Order: sequence, then C-alpha cells, then structure tokens
Amino acid sequence: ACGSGGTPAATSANGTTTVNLSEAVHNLGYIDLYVAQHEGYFTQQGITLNLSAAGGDSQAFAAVLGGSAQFALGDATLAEISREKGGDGLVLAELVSRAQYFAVSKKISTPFTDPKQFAGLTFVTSPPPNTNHSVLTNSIVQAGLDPTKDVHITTVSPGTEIGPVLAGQADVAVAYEPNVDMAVVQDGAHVLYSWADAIGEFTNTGLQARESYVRAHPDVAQKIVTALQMGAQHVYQDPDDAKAIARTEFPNLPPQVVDAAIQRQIDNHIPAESTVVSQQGWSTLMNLGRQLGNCSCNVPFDQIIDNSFAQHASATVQGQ
Amino acid sequence: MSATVTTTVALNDVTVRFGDYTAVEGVSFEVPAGSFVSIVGPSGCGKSTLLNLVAGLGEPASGSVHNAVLAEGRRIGYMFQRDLLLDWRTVTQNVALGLEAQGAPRREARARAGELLPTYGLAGFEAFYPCQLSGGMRQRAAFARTMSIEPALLLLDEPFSALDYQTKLKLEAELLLGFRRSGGTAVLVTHDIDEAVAVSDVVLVMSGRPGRVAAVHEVPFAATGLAPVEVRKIDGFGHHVRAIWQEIES
Amino acid sequence: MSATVTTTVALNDVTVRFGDYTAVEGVSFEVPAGSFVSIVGPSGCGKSTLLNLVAGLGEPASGSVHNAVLAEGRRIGYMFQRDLLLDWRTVTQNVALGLEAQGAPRREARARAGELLPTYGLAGFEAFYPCQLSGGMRQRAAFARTMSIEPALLLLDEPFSALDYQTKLKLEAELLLGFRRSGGTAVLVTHDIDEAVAVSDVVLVMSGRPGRVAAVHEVPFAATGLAPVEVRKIDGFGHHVRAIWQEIES
Amino acid sequence: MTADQELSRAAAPELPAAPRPAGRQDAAGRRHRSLWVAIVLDVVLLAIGLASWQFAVDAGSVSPLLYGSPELIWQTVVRGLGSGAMLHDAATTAVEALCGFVIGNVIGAAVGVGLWCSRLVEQMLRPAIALLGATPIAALAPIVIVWAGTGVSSKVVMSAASVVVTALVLAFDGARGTDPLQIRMLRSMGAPTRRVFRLLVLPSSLTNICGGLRLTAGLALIGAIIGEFISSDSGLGHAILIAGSLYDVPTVLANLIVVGLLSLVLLAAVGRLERVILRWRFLAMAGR
Amino acid sequence: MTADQELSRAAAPELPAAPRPAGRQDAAGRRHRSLWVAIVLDVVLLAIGLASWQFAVDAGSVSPLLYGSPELIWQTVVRGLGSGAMLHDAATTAVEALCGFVIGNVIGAAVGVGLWCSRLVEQMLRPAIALLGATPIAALAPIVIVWAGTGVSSKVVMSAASVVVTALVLAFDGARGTDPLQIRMLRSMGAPTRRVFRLLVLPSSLTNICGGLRLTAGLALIGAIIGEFISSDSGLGHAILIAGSLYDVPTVLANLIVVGLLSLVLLAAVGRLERVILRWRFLAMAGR
Ligand SMILES: Nc1ncnc2c1ncn2[C@@H]1O[C@H](COP(=O)(O)OP(=O)(O)OP(=O)(O)O)[C@@H](O)[C@H]1O
Ligand SMILES: Nc1ncnc2c1ncn2[C@@H]1O[C@H](COP(=O)(O)OP(=O)(O)OP(=O)(O)O)[C@@H](O)[C@H]1O
Ligand SMILES: [Mg+2]
Ligand SMILES: [Mg+2]
Repeated sequence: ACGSGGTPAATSANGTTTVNLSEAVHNLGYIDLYVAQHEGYFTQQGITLNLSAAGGDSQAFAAVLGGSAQFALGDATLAEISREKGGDGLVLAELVSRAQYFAVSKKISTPFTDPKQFAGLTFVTSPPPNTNHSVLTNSIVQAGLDPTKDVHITTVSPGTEIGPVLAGQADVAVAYEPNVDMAVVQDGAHVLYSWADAIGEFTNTGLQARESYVRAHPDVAQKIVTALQMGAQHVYQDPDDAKAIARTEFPNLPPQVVDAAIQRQIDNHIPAESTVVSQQGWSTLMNLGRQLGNCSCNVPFDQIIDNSFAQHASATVQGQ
Repeated sequence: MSATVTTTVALNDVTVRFGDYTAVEGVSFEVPAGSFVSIVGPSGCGKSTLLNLVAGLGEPASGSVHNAVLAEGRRIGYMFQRDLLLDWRTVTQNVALGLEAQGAPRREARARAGELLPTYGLAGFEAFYPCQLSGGMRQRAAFARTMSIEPALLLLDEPFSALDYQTKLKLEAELLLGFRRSGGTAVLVTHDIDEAVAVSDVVLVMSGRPGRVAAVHEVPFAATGLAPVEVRKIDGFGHHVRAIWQEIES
Repeated sequence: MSATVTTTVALNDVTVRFGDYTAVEGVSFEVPAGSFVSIVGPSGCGKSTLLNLVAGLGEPASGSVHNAVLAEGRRIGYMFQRDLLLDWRTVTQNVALGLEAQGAPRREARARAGELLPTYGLAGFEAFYPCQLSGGMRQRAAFARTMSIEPALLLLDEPFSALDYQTKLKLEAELLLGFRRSGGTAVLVTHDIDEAVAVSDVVLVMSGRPGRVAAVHEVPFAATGLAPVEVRKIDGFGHHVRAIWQEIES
Repeated sequence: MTADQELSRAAAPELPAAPRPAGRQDAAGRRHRSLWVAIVLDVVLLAIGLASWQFAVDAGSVSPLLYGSPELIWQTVVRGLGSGAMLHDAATTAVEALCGFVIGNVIGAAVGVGLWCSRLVEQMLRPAIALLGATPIAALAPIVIVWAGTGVSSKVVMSAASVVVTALVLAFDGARGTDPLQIRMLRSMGAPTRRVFRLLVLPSSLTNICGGLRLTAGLALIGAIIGEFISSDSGLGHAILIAGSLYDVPTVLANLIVVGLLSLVLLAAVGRLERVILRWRFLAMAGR
Repeated sequence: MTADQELSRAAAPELPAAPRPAGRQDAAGRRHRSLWVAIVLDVVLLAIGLASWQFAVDAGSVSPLLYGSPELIWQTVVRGLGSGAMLHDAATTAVEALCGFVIGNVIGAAVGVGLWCSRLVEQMLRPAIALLGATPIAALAPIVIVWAGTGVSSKVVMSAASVVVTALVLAFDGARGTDPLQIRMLRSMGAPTRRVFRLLVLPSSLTNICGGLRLTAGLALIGAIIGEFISSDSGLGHAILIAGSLYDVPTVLANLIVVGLLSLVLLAAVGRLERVILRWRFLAMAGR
C-alpha cells in the first residue's frame, strides 16, 4: 500500500549485492543463518550481508516495512498480520521448523508425559504473543485446563524465563536455547517437556520480505534463500562444525552450554533442514494464531508463502 | 503649573494598595521639566512605590499618573533601591548594560563604560565581578549604569545610601553639574535631608502609614549651579534643613 | 590594654588579599570588653572585610586575629551589609531565626520575635514576606534578628544606612541604652560620622586602597549613658565630629 | 498578543497572589484569557492535525498499518473503555507510577539534600550516582526479575529507579546553591550544622525539589511502563507490549495517549503541591 | 572529618577561584585532599564488595548464572577488549549518545528559553511537552524504525528525544526565574523584548541550562541504548540486548560498566564546560 518495495539493495562495483537482514533476536535458534555466514555461503552467492538485531519480531519486520532492511527473520505471523491489514508481507523460507521450547524446572525432576500435569504449577514465559506463551496456553487448553485458574502464568521479557525458576520463585520455565542448557549444565535443572516433540512441524521462524521487493529483485531473494539452505544442510551434515561456529558466534557463553544446546536443537529437529515452508508447519502456526486471537489467519497459503525460491534452492543445493 | 514650563511628571490623587494594605493614599505632585524633586519620609512610607508608579511599573488603585517622558518614548534612567547588577557581568560590562540595552554596539558600549568608571571611583575594578565588590562599589556601579544612558528623566532611589560622605559629595556634584545642566529632570528618594536640600528644587516631605504628602518645600540652592559641597556652606542652607526637620517632626 | 579591662577583639598587623588585590594592609586595633568601636572610611576601604575577619569568616594573609567571644564559644551577632532575610519566612519568622538558630523551640522563638517587632517599627507587618517589605523595613528586620539573640559581641555593618533620621535615632537608642547597658561589646561600620561619634567609645578612621588605619579617635559621649539624640546636642559633639572630618580629609 | 505585551509574563506570577497592586488584576485576567486561547488553539490545531491524518489515510497516501489512523485509534479507545480493560490497565500503571514517583522523589530528595552535610560522602557517591543515572533499567531485566520478582513491586522499583537520580541531583544542586552568606550568618549566630541544615539548607532546596517533582512525573510513568515491558500481566505497558509485538500501531498509540493523560494529571497535582510548598515564591513573583 | 568542618564546603567553590583570601588556600587544599580520600575509600569499598561477591559465588551461595560474578565479568571485559569488539561497541554508542546529547540539549535549551518570549505558545506547547516527557520511546519501536530506520540516525533521534524534555523544562524554568526587577530595569532603560532576552534572560538561564547538561548526560546514553535495543548491529546496547536474551548476566553487567564509564567521561566534560560558562558563579562561591 505504501511506496515501492523498500530501499533496493545496493550493488557494488565488484558485483556483490549488499543486503540488510534484520533478525528478531540474536539467538542459537538461528544457527542455520550463522553457519551460512561463517561458511561464506552468502559471499559465494555474491551477497554482502549486513545483519542487525532487533529487539523482537515486530521490530525486525518494521525494519522491512520502513525500508531499512530488505529481509526480516522472525515470527512469520507478522507477515500474515501485515497482509490482513493491507500490507504485502511475504514468507520466503523457513529457518526454525519446530516449536523450540522446553519446560525447564529446578524443583521438579520427573518429565511431564501429559500437559494435564501442568495443573497447579507456576509457569514463567514471555508475554503474548511470543510463541512460548502461545504453545504453553495452547497445551493447557488442549489438556482441558483453564489457563487463568488451573495454572499460574508469569510473563517476563524474552530470554529471562529461567531466572525466576532458578531463583525458586516459579516452578517451570518455558525456555529455549541456550537458556535451557545453561540451566541444565550450570545449575542442574531438568528438562521436563519438549514442545518441539509435542507439536511436530511448526513454522516457528520465517524469512520475510515485502512482496513488492521480492518481485523487483527475485535474484537477490534467491541468493539469500540459497545461502540459508546451504547453511541448513551443513548444520545437519556437520554438527560439530555447527557447534564450533556457534561457539565463536557466542563467545561469552560457556562452550559446553553451546555444544549441549546445539545438540539438543539438532536432536529435536529445531533448525530447519529444508528452508521450504511446510504446509503442515504453517497451518499449525496459523491455527495457534487464530486460537489466541493474534490474527484471523485466513490468507491462503500460496498467497502468503512463496516457496519457489526455497524449492529451487533445495533442488540446486542438493544437486551439489 | 505655569504656561511656559511643561510638566514632566504629574501624580494626581494617587492611591496604591497591595492587597488589603494601603501603601500610599491621595498623593499628588508635579515635577516640572528640568527640575529636581526630592522625596523624604520615614522608612516604609511609600517612596519607592511612588517611584515605581512614575516609571510606569505598577498602576495605582485610583488616581492618575502622567509621565511625559514615558509617553514620548524617551529614555528613563531608574536606579532601584537594590543595585540589580548582573552577577555574570564584570563592572565594565554592568555599566555598559545601559547602553547595550539601548542598542549600542557591545564594543562601543563597553568602551564608553570603561571611560565612565573613573568618575565613579571604580577605576582599577573593571574586571571585578559584582560578588567581588564592596557594598558601596556596587551602588556606584549601578549609579554609573543609570547615568550612562543620559536619560531625559532620572529616578533615583537612595542612590548614595551606602557611600561615605566624600564619595557622596563627589557623585552629587556629578549629578547636579553634569546631569542638571544637560536639562534633565530628576526625582530623588533620600534619607539625607542635607542632600535633598543641596540638590533639589523641591523637597516633598511624606508621612507614613499610609504614605501621604505632609509638606512641599521649595529650595533655592540647586538653581544656583554651585557644587553641592559649596551649597552646604551657604548661609541659608541650615535654615532650610531645619525647616524640613520641623515639617517631618510635626 | 590595661590589666583590668580584658580585650574582646584584637587585630595585629593584619593584611587581607583577594588574589592579587590587597584589600587591607597592616591593620591593628583592639576592642576592649564592653566598649563600642566604630569604623569609618571611604567606600571600598575594607571595613566589611575587617568585620568578616573578626567574625572568623576568613583568614588574613598575614597578621593575627583574636576574638575572645568566638574562642569561648559565646554568641556573636553579625549584621551583614546585605540583609540576608530568608525569602520564605515572614517578618516574624525571619526575626525568630536568630533564636531558632540558637536552639530555642520554634514556638517560643516566634513569640519572642513577635514581641520584638514593635521596637523596630515592624508592628503590623508580622505576616509580610521579605519581598513585600520596603528597603528600610528589611534592614530593620535584619537588625531585629541580630539583636534578638542578645549576643556578647555585636558586629554591625552599616545597620542603619537605609533608614530615615528619626528611625535611625530610635534604633541607635535601642542599641546603646539596651545593648550597651547589658555589658556587650560592639564593632560598628558606618558612613555617618555623627552616628559614630554619638554611639562609640573609639572611632577608627580608615583610608583606602589598600585599607589602613589612618587615625584612632577616642570619644567620650557613649560612656555618658545618654540617648544618642541627647548626645548630639552636647556642646563638645560638633568638635569631635569636625576633628574626625579633618582626619578623614587629611 | 505582541511580544511586548507578552513580556509582562515573566514579571508576573503563575497564580494570582494575594497582595499586589489592584491595577494588576488586569494582568491576571489577561493571563487567564491567554490560557483559554491556548486551549482553544490547541484543540483546533489537534483537530486539523487529526483530520488531515485521517484524510491522508483515507486517500491512501499514509499507511494505517505503519502509522495507524485517528479512526482506528478512536475505535481502540472506545473498545478499551467499553470493556473496562483500558481503565484497569490505566489504574494499574497509575498506581505503580505514583508509588515509584513518591518513593523515588522521597529517597532522591532526602539523599540529595543530605549529601550537603558531608563532602566526603558526596564525593564518594558521585560515581555511583553517575552510573545509576546512565543505567538503562531495561538492560537489567534478568537481574531485576530475580531480585524484585514479577509483581507490582518490581514496577514500583523500576519507576522509583528512573526517578531517583534526577530527584537526587536536583535536590543536591538546590542544597549546594544555598546562599553561602546566609550559611555564615546562621553559623555566626551559633547554629550547629544540623540546625543550619534544617533552618536554611532544606527550605532553600525546596524550589529545586519541586522542580524535580515536575521533571520526574514523566520519568516515573516511563519507568513503570518499562517495568511492565520486563514482566507484567496488566497495565498500559503490558497492553503496549502486546500490541507492539502484533504490529498493532493504533493500540500502541491509544495506550500512549492514556499514558500522556496520566502524566498531565500527575503534573497538575504536582503544580498544586508546588503552589502550597512555594507560596512565598508566587508572592515574590507577584510583588514588585 | 567532622560535620562542622564539612560545612565549609557549601561556602566553598567547586574550583579554586582566582581572588580569595590567601588563608583560604588551606580550604582548597582540604577539599582536594578529601577528593583523594573519597577515591581511595571508593576503591576500597568496591574491592571489598567485589571480593565478598566472588567469595559468595565460590562458596556456592550466590548463583553466577543469575547474578554473574566479578571473575566472569572480568573475563568478559578482557575478552571484549582483546577482540576489540567492546571498544568498537563503546565508540558506536558514545558517538550516538554524544550526538543525541548535543542535539537534544541544543533544541531543548533553545525552545525552553525561547518559550519565555511568548506565554501563549508556552501554554499551547505545555501539554505536548508533558506528553513527550511521559512517552517511553521503546513503546514506539515499530514506528520509530519505520520513520528513522535502523541506522545510527535512529539512535541519535532516540537519544535526543530522551534528553530534550528535561533540557527544555530546565531551560524554561531558568528563563522564567529571571529576576523580574532586572527585567523591569532593562525595560525602563529602553530595551525591547528582544534585547531583554539577549542581555538578561538568556545569560541568567545558563545556570539552569548547565544543570540540564548534567542531568541529561545519563539520559542521552540511556536513549542511545534503548535505540540499540530496538534495532542495531553494534553498540553497547546491541551487546546488552544479545547477552540479555541469552541470559548472559556477566556480559550484560560488563557492558553496563562501560556505559557507566562513558557517562563519567561525559559528565567530566560537562563539568569542564560548566566552569567555563559559569566562571562568575565559581568566583561568587569562592568570594565572601
Ligand atoms: N509587593 C508588596 N506587597 C505588599 N506590600 C508591599 C509590597 N511592596 C511594598 N509594600 C508595602 O508598601 C509600603 C511602602 O513600601 P516602599 O518600598 O514604597 O517604602 P519606602 O518609602 O521606599 O521605604 P524605604 O525608605 O524603607 O525604602 C511598605 O509598608 C511595604 O510593606
Ligand atoms: N571576594 C572578593 N574578591 C575580590 N575582591 C574583593 C572581594 N571581596 C572584597 N573585595 C575587595 O576588597 C575591597 C574591600 O571591600 P570591603 O567590602 O571590605 O569594603 P568596605 O569598606 O566594606 O566598602 P563599602 O563601604 O563600600 O561597603 C574592595 O575593593 C573589594 O573590591
Ligand atoms: Mg524604598
Ligand atoms: Mg562594606
């Protein structure tokens, strides 16, 4: 509705294109991206990547809307919301394919087998509409419990969920990496539940852009997605290298935490193995959004998702 | 009010109130152009209040105030009872303020101020800030600032109260011989009857609570053009001073 | 310095400098207990500076200052050249400040202050704030505050400069007849030679730039116990005044 | 109103003070009239602004997705008031901010004025104060959550923390600005430090302390809202956080407007308090 | 040092001023000595604090995960300095904050002092200023990004926005506090409003404007960091954001310490500037 597709990416003299990518958080969940960066896949594609961290999903997407970034990495629901309000958000690829959340506790050590066991406990999570909040409430509702009565939910800023649990102020944190393994490795906490397992395929994080931009610069979009696809495959092919890259990317984290976290993510199929957005994963996301009232979530799959780049990428990369 | 001499300031049956408190009641007087009028009276009788009225800084509850100089937009030099020096300006800069206020270029104003300082006994203190001056020096700086603009009407509120006798005589002479000859008009508030008799044509004696005009006393000495120190030696001087004393005490 | 009369204040060859500027040089004088000393001299000669020294608010560059009252921790009443009234206190509250500063309960201090006001001609202005007072009224409030604490040593810096003659006489009488009889010692800075002669035992004449003691003049009238207004009528009064004039002019 | 007429303002009081020349009542009247003129002008300008915004949105030249629109904001407000949610949020935030405001100012003013008593302590605390003054509390989220918990008290703590440095610095400036001659006067009359403090330093700092109250009203609200960003289950900050992450600009703006209204109310209350505490000052401005 | 000795402080200057009784140089010396005492005491207290913190961590009674530990913080600092990343971050943030500080203060002071000229405009702007003063910029994150982008300029804007209201309110208070008698004096000498403003109102507001500089140094840094929280690729706020979302408390604290150091540097520079601008004031404090 407003203007063209943002600032066109600059092409420099030596033929490389400079692309601004805004990531919602700088987090182990995006290991595919960092591997692609460190392995030089973007450079191979002729892309100079400017990565900037935003303070959240909507800020990352706002950077795309405002034109200061061409691509955003974050909760793909934002693209959906923009569509519903007359915008032209588009999802090009999937980067996190599972709900990357785990129930972590200090007091309790027996794993949950059924969300019914959540009754009576105090949970810490990020505020809505963060996905860890969504999956928690969804599980509670699915289990036939009342999220306002049967459990107590405390919301804190993203990344700090384990704090109250380790400090003994709450029972269970709905946390993600590296916090999960920080708590486990450094403080002897227990992982009681994995939403990655429970939910299955889930488009947790997507690469988003404005459709107008993508139509104007399909080549750039293709290069970005290809690089990401290469990264995704490399993570699963060489987990040790992924761990090494993660350790350099997050030098301030204890190495054993980083290793454990990457291992747990790979074990749970959290980083996308293929950047193609799965129908199943997307509809799970949309169902969740609809239930929680975050969006009406009725834009048809093929209008909001453009899998052509990802499909081309996985085909070519596989062929290498 | 004669037909040939114009009136510079005229107050007519003026009353001033501050809330419930009546500071001045039913005061009338005139200041003919070119003349000096002194106001004497007990502390708190409303002298400063009257000066404020004349300067147009306040309105009477009743009665009328006429100020020809103000009406014509000509310069007034008002020296308040407080010295009102600007703390961040040196002596020279403070004296130059008057000229700067009138739009003189800063350089010229300060040069002129520098020339004036010796007259006021402030030579050597050009670069002192007000906080480094003695009480009397502050008063002299304020006086110099007031005189520097060569006003058509001068309003002086106890301009020499913090000065020793010698310095006071010197500045009185400056005031009389310089300013009066230039044809200026002045209203002077003072507690020093000798001073009032020496420098003015008319002495207005006020009584207090509320302030009223108790007597109007005409004095011949200022018109002689003699220096105030000489005037004080004239035979009739003591007579006038005593006459005013009696008016005050009655 | 006789063996029977103790010395309350003694300055010995005192020099005061402000940066490069020498304000006071080689000043020595003594104030015997129970006596009144006046300091007169041209504006800017260092009178206030000396008073500050006596009050212990500043140290000389050289020379020594002795103040027995200060050393014994007894009360000093210092009336500065500026009135230093607290803007947020009414007249009564400002006068009570002295007593409150000495630890008197607030109620008592204010009641006592209220009783004092009429003496200083401030009856009826109990609830006025300083910004609502005339210049002379402010000065009187400051004087009342200084006197209220019944100090052993009184330092007065031009306490009556903003007052008319009548009011001044009244307060001089208060000072002399009340304070002096109570055995107090005082140092008074003034520009009014008559006043100096009328109220003090010794008049210190200073010359300026840098300030030095030009002459020390003993005066007999204060010891008579007469009211200042009566003293001024005594035959020898004029003689002493003229003598001091000559010392100043020389 | 010409600039020359305007000038009388500076010499004139904020509030009509009791004793002043009767003739000046005109001036008070003029001031009062100018207030009304200002309000009317504000309303008119606001209306024009909103209308052109809405017009631009309707004409498609401004994206309501990116910037919201008056209509959408209005709908949000109506919905929020209708469901009572907005009032509840406003009440939550108001209570948090008010507590933080009071606590922060009391501590800040007390410490700030108190520092006058000891140069050593002041110099020791100076770096700590500078550090605290430059700490974005949001950055301390992980620690704050563990220390102060996630309840109302944590927002109060953060609101107070946003307020305290400004209040402290202003109070200390006020205390330090006490007329040194007046201090000497009190000392010469025999007042020990304690009494100089009570009789002189404290009251002469009040002007600055009141200035601190005015400056920190907004900061207290911001602190409470940042606190709600860190952890909350209700409050305007909570609403803003959720709307922000859903890219719901109208709701963000609607809640910010409520925050603004709260600050106006708080400022009005501070103004009233100031007139009581600094009565003499308004008299002084009214006087000659 | 007893409280009574301390008292001389209030009457004493911040800086040894030129003309004052030679005898007072003792006092200046004492002040200087007290500064050193304060620094030594600060260092000692800090060392004790850090040692007991580390001890508690080693003894297992304080969780390094939740609160960090001096050792971990130190390691982070060493690593950050070694890789140059921390210096680069600090430089980025310093530039942003400095620009915001200057811009915010210039605009705030200009508008604040300028408002003295027109009561009408002041009354019209009053609600707008209150609103701006109570707006948590973080809440406007999505809009700010769209408007100001994600580059350095957006942080400068946010830093300036955090500063401007405080600077404005203080400058306006300063202008309004101009001695009304002095204004009348200048008017009576024939100065038009414009000249009254230049010769009197502006210089007599400088004290307050300098106060504003001191108060806003921290706010400018906080604004820049909040700006980096919203979006960034470098800067101390960027580092804090990332570490915060990883629950990396030592890194958060290490970066906050650098922020604190920056604020100390900025404050020291402001102090220097203040002594130049308000030279007469320091003289006045030195004088009787
Ligand atoms: N703003 C004010 N509010 C209330 N009363 C005031 C105000 N200004 C002056 N007054 C009162 O008006 C009276 C006259 O004051 P004014 O300053 O004119 O006296 P004055 O004759 O100049 O006295 P002095 O010789 O002591 O300076 C005083 O009683 C004073 O208290
Ligand atoms: N803080 C200061 N810095 C520099 N010079 C000063 C300072 N204080 C006083 N002086 C100088 O010292 C000299 C004496 O000042 P002092 O106030 O003692 O004079 P004074 O005799 O009381 O004069 P007056 O009768 O005018 O009050 C003056 O020339 C003054 O400029
Ligand atoms: Mg007067
Ligand atoms: Mg003096």
